[in-house]
Formats: sequence, C-alpha cells, structure tokens
Amino acid sequence: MKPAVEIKPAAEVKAVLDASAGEVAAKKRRAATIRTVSLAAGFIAVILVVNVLAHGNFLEPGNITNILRQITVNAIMAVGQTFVIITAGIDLSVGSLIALTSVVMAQVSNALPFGGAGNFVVTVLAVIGVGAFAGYINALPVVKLGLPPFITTLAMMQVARGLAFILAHGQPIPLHASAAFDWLGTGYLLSGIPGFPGVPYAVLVMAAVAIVFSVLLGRTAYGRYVLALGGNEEAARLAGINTGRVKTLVYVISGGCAAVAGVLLTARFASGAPQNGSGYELQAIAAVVVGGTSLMGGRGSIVGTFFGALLIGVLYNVMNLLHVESYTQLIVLGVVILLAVVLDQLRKRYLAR
Amino acid sequence: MKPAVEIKPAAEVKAVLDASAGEVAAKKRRAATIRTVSLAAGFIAVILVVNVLAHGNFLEPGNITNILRQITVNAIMAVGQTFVIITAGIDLSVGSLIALTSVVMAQVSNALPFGGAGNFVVTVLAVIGVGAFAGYINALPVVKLGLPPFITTLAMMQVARGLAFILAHGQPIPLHASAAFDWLGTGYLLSGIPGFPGVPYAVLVMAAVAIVFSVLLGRTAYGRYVLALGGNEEAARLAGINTGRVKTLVYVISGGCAAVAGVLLTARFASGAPQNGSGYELQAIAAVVVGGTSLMGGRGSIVGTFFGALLIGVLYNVMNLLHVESYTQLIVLGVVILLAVVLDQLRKRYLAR
Amino acid sequence: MHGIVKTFPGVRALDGVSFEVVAGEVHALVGENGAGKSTLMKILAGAQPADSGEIAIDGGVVAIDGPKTAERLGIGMIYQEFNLVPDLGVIENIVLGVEPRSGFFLDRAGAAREAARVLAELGIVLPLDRTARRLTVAQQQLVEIAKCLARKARLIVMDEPTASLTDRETDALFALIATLKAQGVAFVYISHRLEELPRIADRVTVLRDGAAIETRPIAAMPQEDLIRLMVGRALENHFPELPPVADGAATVLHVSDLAADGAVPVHDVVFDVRAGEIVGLAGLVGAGRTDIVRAIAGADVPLRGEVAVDGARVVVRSPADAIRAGIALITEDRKGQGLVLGMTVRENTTLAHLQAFAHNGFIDRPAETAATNEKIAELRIRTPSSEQTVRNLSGGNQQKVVLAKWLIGRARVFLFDEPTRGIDVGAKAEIYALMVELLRQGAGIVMVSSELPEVLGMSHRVLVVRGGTIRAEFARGEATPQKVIAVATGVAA
Amino acid sequence: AKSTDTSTSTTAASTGGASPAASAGAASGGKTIGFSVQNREAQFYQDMESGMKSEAAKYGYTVTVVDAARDNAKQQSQVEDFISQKVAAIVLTPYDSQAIGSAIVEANKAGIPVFTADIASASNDGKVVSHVASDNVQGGAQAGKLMCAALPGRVGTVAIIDEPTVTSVQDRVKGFRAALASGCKGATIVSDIDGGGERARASSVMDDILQSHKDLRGVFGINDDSALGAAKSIEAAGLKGKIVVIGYDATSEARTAIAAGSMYGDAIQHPDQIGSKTVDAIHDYFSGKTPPPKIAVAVGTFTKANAK
Ligand SMILES: Nc1ncnc2c1ncn2[C@@H]1O[C@H](COP(=O)(O)OP(=O)(O)OP(=O)(O)O)[C@@H](O)[C@H]1O
Ligand SMILES: Nc1ncnc2c1ncn2[C@@H]1O[C@H](COP(=O)(O)OP(=O)(O)OP(=O)(O)O)[C@@H](O)[C@H]1O
Ligand SMILES: [Mg+2]
Ligand SMILES: [Mg+2]
Repeated sequence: MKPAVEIKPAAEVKAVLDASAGEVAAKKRRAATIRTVSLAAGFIAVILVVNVLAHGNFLEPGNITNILRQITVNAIMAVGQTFVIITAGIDLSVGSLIALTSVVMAQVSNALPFGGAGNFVVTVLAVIGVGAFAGYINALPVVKLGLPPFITTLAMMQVARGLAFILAHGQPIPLHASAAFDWLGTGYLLSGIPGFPGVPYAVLVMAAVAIVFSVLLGRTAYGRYVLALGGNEEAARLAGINTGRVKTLVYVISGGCAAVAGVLLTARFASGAPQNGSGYELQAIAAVVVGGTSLMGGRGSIVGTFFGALLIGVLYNVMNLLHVESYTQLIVLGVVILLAVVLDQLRKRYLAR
Repeated sequence: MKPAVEIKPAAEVKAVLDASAGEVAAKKRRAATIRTVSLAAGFIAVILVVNVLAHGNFLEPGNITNILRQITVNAIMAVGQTFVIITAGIDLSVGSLIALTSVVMAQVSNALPFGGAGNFVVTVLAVIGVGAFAGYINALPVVKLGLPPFITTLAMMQVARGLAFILAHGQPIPLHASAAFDWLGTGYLLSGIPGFPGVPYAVLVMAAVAIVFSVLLGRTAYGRYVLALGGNEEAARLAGINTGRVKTLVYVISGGCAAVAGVLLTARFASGAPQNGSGYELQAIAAVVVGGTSLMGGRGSIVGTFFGALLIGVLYNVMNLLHVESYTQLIVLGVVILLAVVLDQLRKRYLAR
Repeated sequence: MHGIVKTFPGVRALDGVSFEVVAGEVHALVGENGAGKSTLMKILAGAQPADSGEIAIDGGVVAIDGPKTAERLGIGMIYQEFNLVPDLGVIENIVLGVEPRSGFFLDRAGAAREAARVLAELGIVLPLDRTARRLTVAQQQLVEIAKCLARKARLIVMDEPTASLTDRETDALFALIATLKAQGVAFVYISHRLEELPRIADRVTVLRDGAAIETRPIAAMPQEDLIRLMVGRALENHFPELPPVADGAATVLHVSDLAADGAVPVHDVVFDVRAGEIVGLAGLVGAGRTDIVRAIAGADVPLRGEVAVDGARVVVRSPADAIRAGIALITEDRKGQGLVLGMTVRENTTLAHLQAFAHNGFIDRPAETAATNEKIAELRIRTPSSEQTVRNLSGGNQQKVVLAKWLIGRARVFLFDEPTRGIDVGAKAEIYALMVELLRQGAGIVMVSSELPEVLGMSHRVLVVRGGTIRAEFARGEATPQKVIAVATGVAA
Repeated sequence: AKSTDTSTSTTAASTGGASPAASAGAASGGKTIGFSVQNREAQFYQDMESGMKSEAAKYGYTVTVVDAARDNAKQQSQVEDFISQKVAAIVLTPYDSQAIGSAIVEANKAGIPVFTADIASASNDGKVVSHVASDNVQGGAQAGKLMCAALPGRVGTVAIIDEPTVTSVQDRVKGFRAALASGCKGATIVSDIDGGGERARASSVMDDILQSHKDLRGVFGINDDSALGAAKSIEAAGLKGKIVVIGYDATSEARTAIAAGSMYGDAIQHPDQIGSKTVDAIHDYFSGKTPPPKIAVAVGTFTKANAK
C-alpha cells in the first residue's frame, strides 16, 4: 500500500503533482457528468410518466414556458439566498423585501415626471438600491456584533413588511407608467415563430441572474472567499480575507436579488402591493437546500439552486395539472422536498465510496 | 525576573482549588445577580414609564394575568424549541403541530363515549402522543441520515398542516365535551380573593413545563448531554453518549411541548381549528434567541427562553395598550427583538472583561 | 517586539514580553504549556491584538491590525491549531487568500501550478483531489506549511509544526527550513520536542509565565539548562523506569482478526496487551494506527473481529460499549474529537462518566467539582478554576483535560493516541509517570505515537503498523529506530 | 360550555352587574371603540375600517384598530388588551367564528358590549349585542349568479381560484357553487385550486388550469387578488374576453380591470356600510336604545355597467 505522504525529490514531486492536477480535474468532471446524467435520466423518466397522466399537457411548449415564468421570482430570490446560506447564514427577510421593493417601485415610478425607458431605468435602479441597502442593514449587526443572521433578518422581515404597509397605506398601488414595464412583465422574446410560444423576458432575466452569480461564485476570488468563509471563518480571516466585507456583500446580494424578484412581480401585475411575497422566504430556502447547498455552510452551487427552484415549480404545476387537492398539495410538497434531500444525501454517500 | 514557580504537591493544590471552589461559585452567583438586578432594574423602569403612558392600565393585576396567559402557548413551544436549538437544530414544525394536535384533540374528545375527567385524561394523552410522535418522525432523518433539521421540520410543517386540514375538512371543530377542558382553558386558581384576579390554570401549566424542563436541562445528565452534543457532537459521541437517542429525544420534547401548547389553545377556545398556530414557529424561535440561547448550539437556558417569551408578550400588550398602529407594531417588534439581542451581546462582552 | 502585554479574562497571558529575531536566523521559542508562546506569535501575525507594547520591523515601528497587514509586512504563520477550510481541496486551501487570478477570474491552472511548486519545494506528495476534511492530521499539517510557503514571507512563525509529523516529514521540513534560511528568511520555531532544536535553531528564547526569561545561542544552551529554565526545576530523566510485566500477568486486552473501514482500512489486526504492559504502535503517518485504536474503541464500527477485555469477549459497536467494557480512547484530535470547547473544565472532565456523578439522573455538582479539582491538581492543569471554559486554555492544557476525562473512570485498557502531542517536557514526564501509575493499578496501555523515541522509551513491546495492519513486533530490548523504520517504510517485512 | 366553574362566575357577577348602563352612562363622546379585525391586510377590511372611522368621527368616538392577522389566539389577546384599556365597546370580525366565544365571554365579564361585523360568532358562549353583515355565502351566491349571467348560453366549464384554508372563503365558495348549481345547470366546475389569495400564486395556478382545461369558460377568484392574478394569466395567454372572470370585493384595481374588460364583474359586500352601520349600532346602544341583534347590509354586484 502507498503511504499517505510520499517524500521525493522536488522535480519528481512536481511531475507527479502536475500530472495529478490534470487527473483531479478529469475526475471531478467525470463525477459531475455521472451526477448530471443520472439526475437527468431520473428527471426525464418522471416527466414522461407525468406527461402521460396529465394527458400530454405537461410537455407542451406553452406549459414549459409557464413553469419557467412561474419560478422566476423564487429562483432569483434563491440565487441570492444561496450566497447567504453558503456562509452558514440565512436571510428570512427576502419575502418582506419583495413587498417593500414592490411598493417602492410603484411609488417611485408613479412619482417620476417622465415615462418610457427613463422611468424604467431610474425606477429599477432605485428599487435595487433599496433591496441592497436593506441587505446592508441586515449584515451590519451580523458583521459588527456577531449577531445570528436568523435574528437580524427576522427583525428586517418585520420591519420591511411594516414599512411596506405604512408606505402604501395598506393598499396595492397601481403602476401608472405600466407600459414601460410591460415587456418585462408579460412580454416574450421570439414570440413570432409559429408553434413556439417565445421566451418571456422575465425568464431571460432569471437566466442572466443565475449565470452572472454562478460565475461570481464559481470563478472569482470573491466566490471562493464566500465558500472559504462558510467552511471555516477563522481560517478565512487568518488567510487575510476581509471576512466582514465578504459577509456584508452576501447580504447585499441577497437583498438585491429580492429587489429584482420584486421588480418582476410588480411589473407582471402592474401593481405594487404590500401583501406581496409573504412566506416566500421559506420557499427560497427550500429551493436552495433541495439544490444541495448545505445549511452548515461551505458548500453550494447556483446551478443546484436553480434546479431546486425548478423542482418545486414543476411540482406545483404537475399537482395542479393532475388536480391534486390543495390540502394534499401541502403534504406532497413536504414529502417531495424531504425525498429530494434524502436522495441527494444517499447519492453523496454512494459517490463517496 | 520572577522567582521560579513553586511546585506544590498535588494534594495541596487540590486543597486550594477546593477552597476556592466555593469562591468561584460565589463569583458566578454574583455575576448572575448583577445581571438579574440590572436587567430587572431596566425592566422596571421601562414598565413604570409604560404604565404611566397607559394611564395605569398596564400594572393592573388583571392585565398582568392577561399577559401571562397570552404568552403560555408561545412560552411552552419555546421551551421545547430551546432543547432543539441547543443541539444546533431547529424545529419549524411546531406551528403546524399546534394545528394538527388541536384538530386531533377536538376529534378524539368528541369521539369518546364519556366526558369529564376520563375524557380529559385520554384526550390529553392521545394528543401529547401525536405531538411526540411527530417529533420522533422529525428526528429520524436527522439522526439516521444526517439531514439538516431545517429541512425535515420544514417538510413536517407542510405535512402536519395538510393533515390537519384534511382531518378537519378545513373547518374548525367545536369541542363538545368542553366542560372537561374549561378549567384549563378559562379557569383561575385562587380567584376568590378580592382584588386578586387569581392565576389561570394555563399559567400554572406553563410554569410547570418551564420548571420541569429547566431542571431537566440544568440538573440532569440528559440535559448535560444535550449541551455537550450541541457543543461538539463527535466529542460527545466518543465520550460514550448515545447521541442518536439524545437528539431524537430533543425533537420528541419539542413535539410534545407543541402538543401541550395545542391543548391549552384548544381548551381555551373550545374549538380545534386547522388554521391554528400559523407562523408560531418563528415566534417561538424568536423567544428562544431573545432569551440568549445560541443558534450555533451548545448554550442556552429555559429561564432565558421564558423571559424571551415574556418580553415579546409584554411588547404586544404594551403596544395594544398604547394604541400603536398595527403596521407600526410589526416594525417595533422587529426592532425590539434586534435590540434585545444586541444588548445581550454587549452585556456579555462587558462582563467578559 | 517590545513590552507586549496581553490579558484574557482571569489570565495575564503576556506580561511585558520583549523578543527579537534577526534576518536569516531560526529562533526557537520554548516554554511550558500556557507560557504564552502562541499568544505572542498570534499578536505578531495580527490574529489577536495586544493590550500594549510595540512591534518594530527593520527598525520601524508598525501597527499590525490584522492578518492581511502582517502578510503585507512579510510575516507568515503556521498556527498550532489547524485552520483549513474543510470543503475546499488541497490546492484551494494552499492558495487561500492569495489566489492567482486572470483578470476578474480565478486562474485555476495557475493555482494548481503554485500548489505544485510549494509542495515540490517541500518534496512532498499530497492527494490534491481530497478535500481538507478527508486529510489525516499529518496531511493537514503539511497543507498548513504549504499554505504559509505560498505567501513568500520573510519571517515565518511555526507553532509546533512537527507535533503530528513523523521523522521523515520532519526531516523534509528541516531541509526546507535550511534552504529558505540560506535565502535570508527568518523563522520563529515553537516546539516541545526539545531534542530537535539543536538541529535547526540558532538561538532560543525561553518563555515562562508570560515573560521572556532568557535568550541564548542554542550552542550555549544544553538541554538540561533549557528544561530547568522552562519548568523551574531540573528533570533528571526523560522516561521513567517501566516496571516489568509480571510473569503470568493476565491478558487485559485481546484483539484478533480485527478489520474496519475507517479513513485508512485496517485488516487482520491481532495482538494482546497484558496487565501492567504498554504496547507501543509505531508507524508512518497514515499507516492506520489511529484507525486500529478507533476500531477497538468503537469510534468506527469494526467490520469483523474479536475484542476481549479481561478474558471476556465484548461486542463493541459504539464508544458507549467500549467505555462500559473498560476501554478508554484518548483521541489525537483534541479540538475535533476530544473536547467540547464551549464547556468548562469540569463539564469536560466528567462527560464520559457522568452517570457516576448522577443520582436518579440528577447531577451532583459538588462531587463533580471535587473530582475535577483532584485531576487539575494531579495533572497540573493550568487553569484559574474548574469553571474555566476549555476554549480559553492553552493547547497543552487542553490536552491534559482530555486525559483527565479518561483518568476519572476505571478503565482496564487505555488507548493513547498521540498522548503527548503539544505537551511540554515537564507535563510529558508527568504523563509518563501517570502511565506507570496506571500500570501499577493493573491496567493495560496501547500507545500510538509519532515520536519514535517515545514509543521506544515507553513501551514494553513495539508493534509496527503499515498498510492498515501489524507487520512486526519487537520486544523492548530489540527495538531500535533502524529496525522499526525499516518495517514502517516497507524496506523490511 | 354553558356554565363555567364557580370561580369565573363569581368574577362575572361582580363586574357583570354593572354592565350596559355603567359603560353607557360613562362620559359621552371621547369614547374609544376597540376593533379587532381578522386580517387588516385585506382591502375589504380596510374599507370597513374607513367606514367605521368616518362614522365614528361624526359621534366623536375614536376607533382603535388592531390586526389579528388570521390568528385566533392573537385576537383573543387583543380583546384582553382592550379590556385592560377599558374601551367602551368592542367590535370583532372573528377569524375563528367558533373559538371567538371565549373572548366575547371575557368582554361580557368586564361589562364591555361586543359587536360583530362581517363574520358572526358561531359559539354558544358570550353575548353579542348586534351582528352587522352581509354574509359570505350570500356574496358567493351573487358571484355565482353573475357567472351564470355572463356564461354564453349558461353552459361551460368553470374554475375556482380558492383559498380553502380561510373560513370566510369556504363560505364564498359554498355560495358560489350553490348558485351555479341552481342557476345554470349546464355549467360545471372543473377545477378548484388554492391560489393562496395572492396575485402571484393565483396567476401561476391559472396558468396551470389553462394548460389542462383549454375549453375553460369562466373563473371565480375568491378575492380580487385571485381574480386579478387569473385575469393577468388569461390576458397573457391571449384569451382576454373569452373567459369570464368574476372576483369578489370590487377593490379599486378590480374596478379598473372590470372597466377595461379584463374582468367581467365582482360580488360586492359594501364593507364601508358594514363599518358605518356597526358604529351606528354602537351609538344606539350608548344612547340607551337596543339595536337589533342582526343588521343586514345589502350584497350587490359590480359590473362594467357600474364602472363609469
Ligand atoms: N482566547 C483566550 N481566552 C482566554 N485565555 C486564553 C486565550 N488564549 C490563551 N489564553 C491563556 O493564555 C495563556 C497563554 O496561552 P498560549 O496559548 O499562548 O500558551 P502556549 O505557550 O502556546 O502553550 P502550549 O504550549 O500549550 O501551546 C494560557 O494561560 C491560556 O489559558
Ligand atoms: N472514521 C473516521 N472519522 C473521522 N476521522 C477518522 C476516522 N478514521 C480515522 N480518522 C482520522 O484519520 C486520520 C488517519 O488515521 P490513520 O490511522 O490513517 O493514521 P495514523 O497512522 O494514526 O497516522 P497519524 O495519526 O500520525 O496521522 C487520523 O487523523 C484519524 O483521526
Ligand atoms: Mg501554543
Ligand atoms: Mg494517528
């Protein structure tokens, strides 16, 4: 048997290591491929069965578009939440932030003296600013005083909801310059092609958010620091990483993503309501965890989160297509979330051999 | 240069240590006293101000009784939750378990062919059994597969709520043999004394639960194991602690406490409703955390949790007495929870000097 | 560093320490457990702030307000307690914080090259595809060293780098230190293995009770002086006289056909330990010694095999079974497996035998305190009281608390895995004496140690482990370093 | 629970004796009315609240509004806090009409008159002075009639965007189903799914219903958020005008949508009138009159014809 630590002359070691570095990458790719293929195969099998049960309605292009558009809000929130959870934190405020940003969006847009693209740009920037700022406030006590994020974001959850109601006097605010947002709310790209329903712009926004943040997490130093901090904060600090800044940014990202989700929601209904988004935080967290990100921190991926959100979205859609009773839907959703995580766990154990 | 260290024989060192043991204990007591006195002084000052603002309504015996009875449900849930959180877990299912046990209670009690004490005893035992069993199911995947409790209890949250609605066909179920539960729901001990409103039996139940579990946590081997497991699970396991069993019991306790809370709620309203308890899990967790238990596990106390629940209860009461607008109440609640934790943190830092 | 003061609640860890290092020297820093060595160096590396005092580099006073600042000033540190990110790989850990980048993105190939470069300098092959979580303690130590090298420091502080290395890795490390030293890099070297100091150090400073009491060239510091300065008294002999095993002494532990699937798979393990006997397990890092004792103690569930204590067969499926059968495992990783850091000395000491302090489930605290104080005194644990949180003790004192935890029970067999790791010479002698005392009481001991002299000096018999099983057995008289190493490396069978 | 144990009845006797006259006789004007609303977030209750407040202003009363946020225990606490505050009268829209009894009993014991608005107490316990409402079953029935009238030929498939965890919604759906069954036998309800009472989920649910029922002719949203969400999906699917959308409450956004043709009509309960009539009843009570135990407020409908 090989000893765990070999000692060799430098040149030789380097050759071995360089060779193994390539091998490492190849091995990782192989594992990833196995994972993807097996998941995809299972997914496809289930989907075909469901499609038959749903009289072929499931796989219609229109339905696929539906599902994708339905998950945009949750998926975008979940992307931001992924960053927070990787640092072993949690952001309970995202649902309320959707309400707050939704109200602010309607008010800002209505207050602007101009419409069109100008209105759109100014409004969206302001709203994202609000979300990011709320995230910053979430982070402050966590970073400066070491408070548990559960508490600071719980407080923000209450405060943002209260603010939204006060700002809106409890009433949904119709979006006057709704034309400027219509394309985002209900528009399709490539909708002219016969037989193809087109891609909702909202779905494109979701894709863009997912890709940008996936790259940020996986390919940049900042992403690496997020992972390192989640795995061992002290180690990250001692390695010279500005952990306070990294952590703050994580909450800012989450708040910003919630704001983007709020924009999509508000644009779709041309109405900013303080009632929006209630309970959404748990859905977003569920998507993240079903997607394989560990609540203990240190591990996670945006692609996983996307699939988590997709799974939950498909589930609702399928249950509706199959006329599952709404009380039963609650149960099925609970069981499926659990099963997803159990399977993921078993798969990991199996691969670890 | 200092003189070389004296090397004393072990027996002598031990004598010194033993002598100082009393002193150390005294010091701890002193620190605890300082803490309690300063907290109490602050509390009293605030209360007096509030009382004046509320035209003296706050400190009336009837209002004090009100507050105590209002917090029973949350405090009892929070006691069970404390155990879970000390193991670095979380139980999101308690709110839904209140609904489930509430419905089951009405159905069991109504189905029994006898009323009176017999009905009471059988019903209560059955209901606590349901809560404890649900807790056991929560624990299974956590213990056997190492799943995050956030997920298993989130699943249970959905499943129990769905079950409650299905069992009750969505409607509140009136409790027929309500006489057997009236004393618990609305009765007072010592209500005959003039000027003294008496103590609601529900408050006595809360006190009993708090005391029993406080002793269990602080004075027994099981309690110590819970704390050890929360501090370092692997070290606890290697010290021969059956960590699986300790952990399972923690969720069983939480489920059982939720059931007791469900009994009180149902007895009070003589109605078992599947709508009950929604959102209560966050309140219970807030009480635990405000009470100084760490979400990272390994630390916590039942007394702290009780005061956490009390603080939240007083806050609601005071805001209602002072006619604080309901939207503003959300904000105040958020801010106060945050402040409570911030102050606790600052106090700890100060005491650490 | 001049006039450095640092206090913790109840402890004055550093009491005006002054300390200096010149370019290109290896400066050893020694002292008893809790003397303040790690604290002093953490202040230098920006990991902790000092209460007062100043630090000057190249003559200029600097304010070190964080690890990043220290790094910019050319100070690198290998911490006593490992600080790896468990879910990142070896490469990612090595370049953590100094990742090569191409533009906005990480340069993964560059990172792999950089990691390979420093490992090559060390002359060490590590499994690059492993996450840190799955490395052995020794491998983790090596990653820590590589991590520090990746930062190109001018002054490298090493806090007990060899505590969990065997001689071969130690040799590689020393060779590297020599090379870097020749390039003008200075080192502060903290170690409790005093015998290695003359091999690498130029000067040595002794710290005692938070004060630097003496600095001398190593050549002018014979080991006896060093020990006397550290401990405050002379220690005649390193290893105590081992009482011979009585003829016909009963077998306390019998192990046969043991196999388990731990970090390193072990198989076909057969051996006996008699009452009053210490059996040493020698071997290279990763040979599987830890896994053997873990399987015996139920920390890993054995695949098959037979374990008997005092002649009675016991089925050990969990640590609880082992404890009930009279088997105590003192693990090598005190932070991860030995201690609940957030609990007090008392709570840790009684944890494994809490039932003995409980009546009807209720704990008798005065009894706990009394028993704990006894162990604090016996083991000379440096703590303000039994109520101190273990996290706040120095590394060596934490190790003693682990020992206290197991000595409080009445075990028949003690499995010591690296029992003296990070323990000062004085305390070592005490632990050896304690082992002898256990022998007198009729216990059997298995000792795993990476310090060959310790294994040879403290064992009646030495078993050599390689590839997860026992390859050779030497009686006390016949075991020599050469023979043991030959078997351990596979040169001889 | 008809009779409580002795201890409670003693308390009841001591304060209960002074009951209506005492509080009525206390200083007129400047009285505070405590209003615990089951869900203040709903537009409906906000309208009711403003109806109450403007009517109360006429008499010089103040209305303190607290939100039970769909939680019966919370509502109970709020009533207790009202008692501590010694408000002159309490108005409730119970969340759990069964469980509200114990709160009413407490108020009775403290001698504070209780009025219910919109939702009645179903409990045998406690005495309510007056109940002001147009109930949800009726409202649902109005919605059903509207649907019948709007379905071409009174036939076709109909879906409900439901929220079956809410008791008042269960009543609406009951009324809607009954009216549909009796009014137009050719209409069938093919789908009844929980839309959570909020726009985003209602819209998702509508997408899914459209997917599985391409021949859908009508949809009933149990509140305007549900209906507006459904309307949005229908519009997005290019089916605007082909599917009849009926909502409930006629909020201002719904009125706009009805005017624009994306919704057909709403059932409307005139919550502002429920509010003002409740305050009138309270004023009668304070003035020594005995208001009737049940005060009805007409249920109406709102269609394009009303939207000008
Ligand atoms: N974070 C802390 N809080 C409280 N006390 C501490 C803390 N860190 C260290 N100490 C105390 O400071 C003193 C010096 O500790 P330090 O770790 O520097 O010792 P050391 O010389 O490195 O010992 P060892 O050889 O055992 O590693 C000890 O008494 C220790 O208990
Ligand atoms: N099941 C397990 N779970 C966690 N850690 C384990 C497990 N089994 C072994 N280990 C750890 O893996 C490492 C490798 O142990 P192994 O027996 O291979 O090494 P060894 O010969 O004792 O060498 P050394 O202890 O010097 O690294 C040890 O640190 C041990 O604590
Ligand atoms: Mg140290
Ligand atoms: Mg080992």
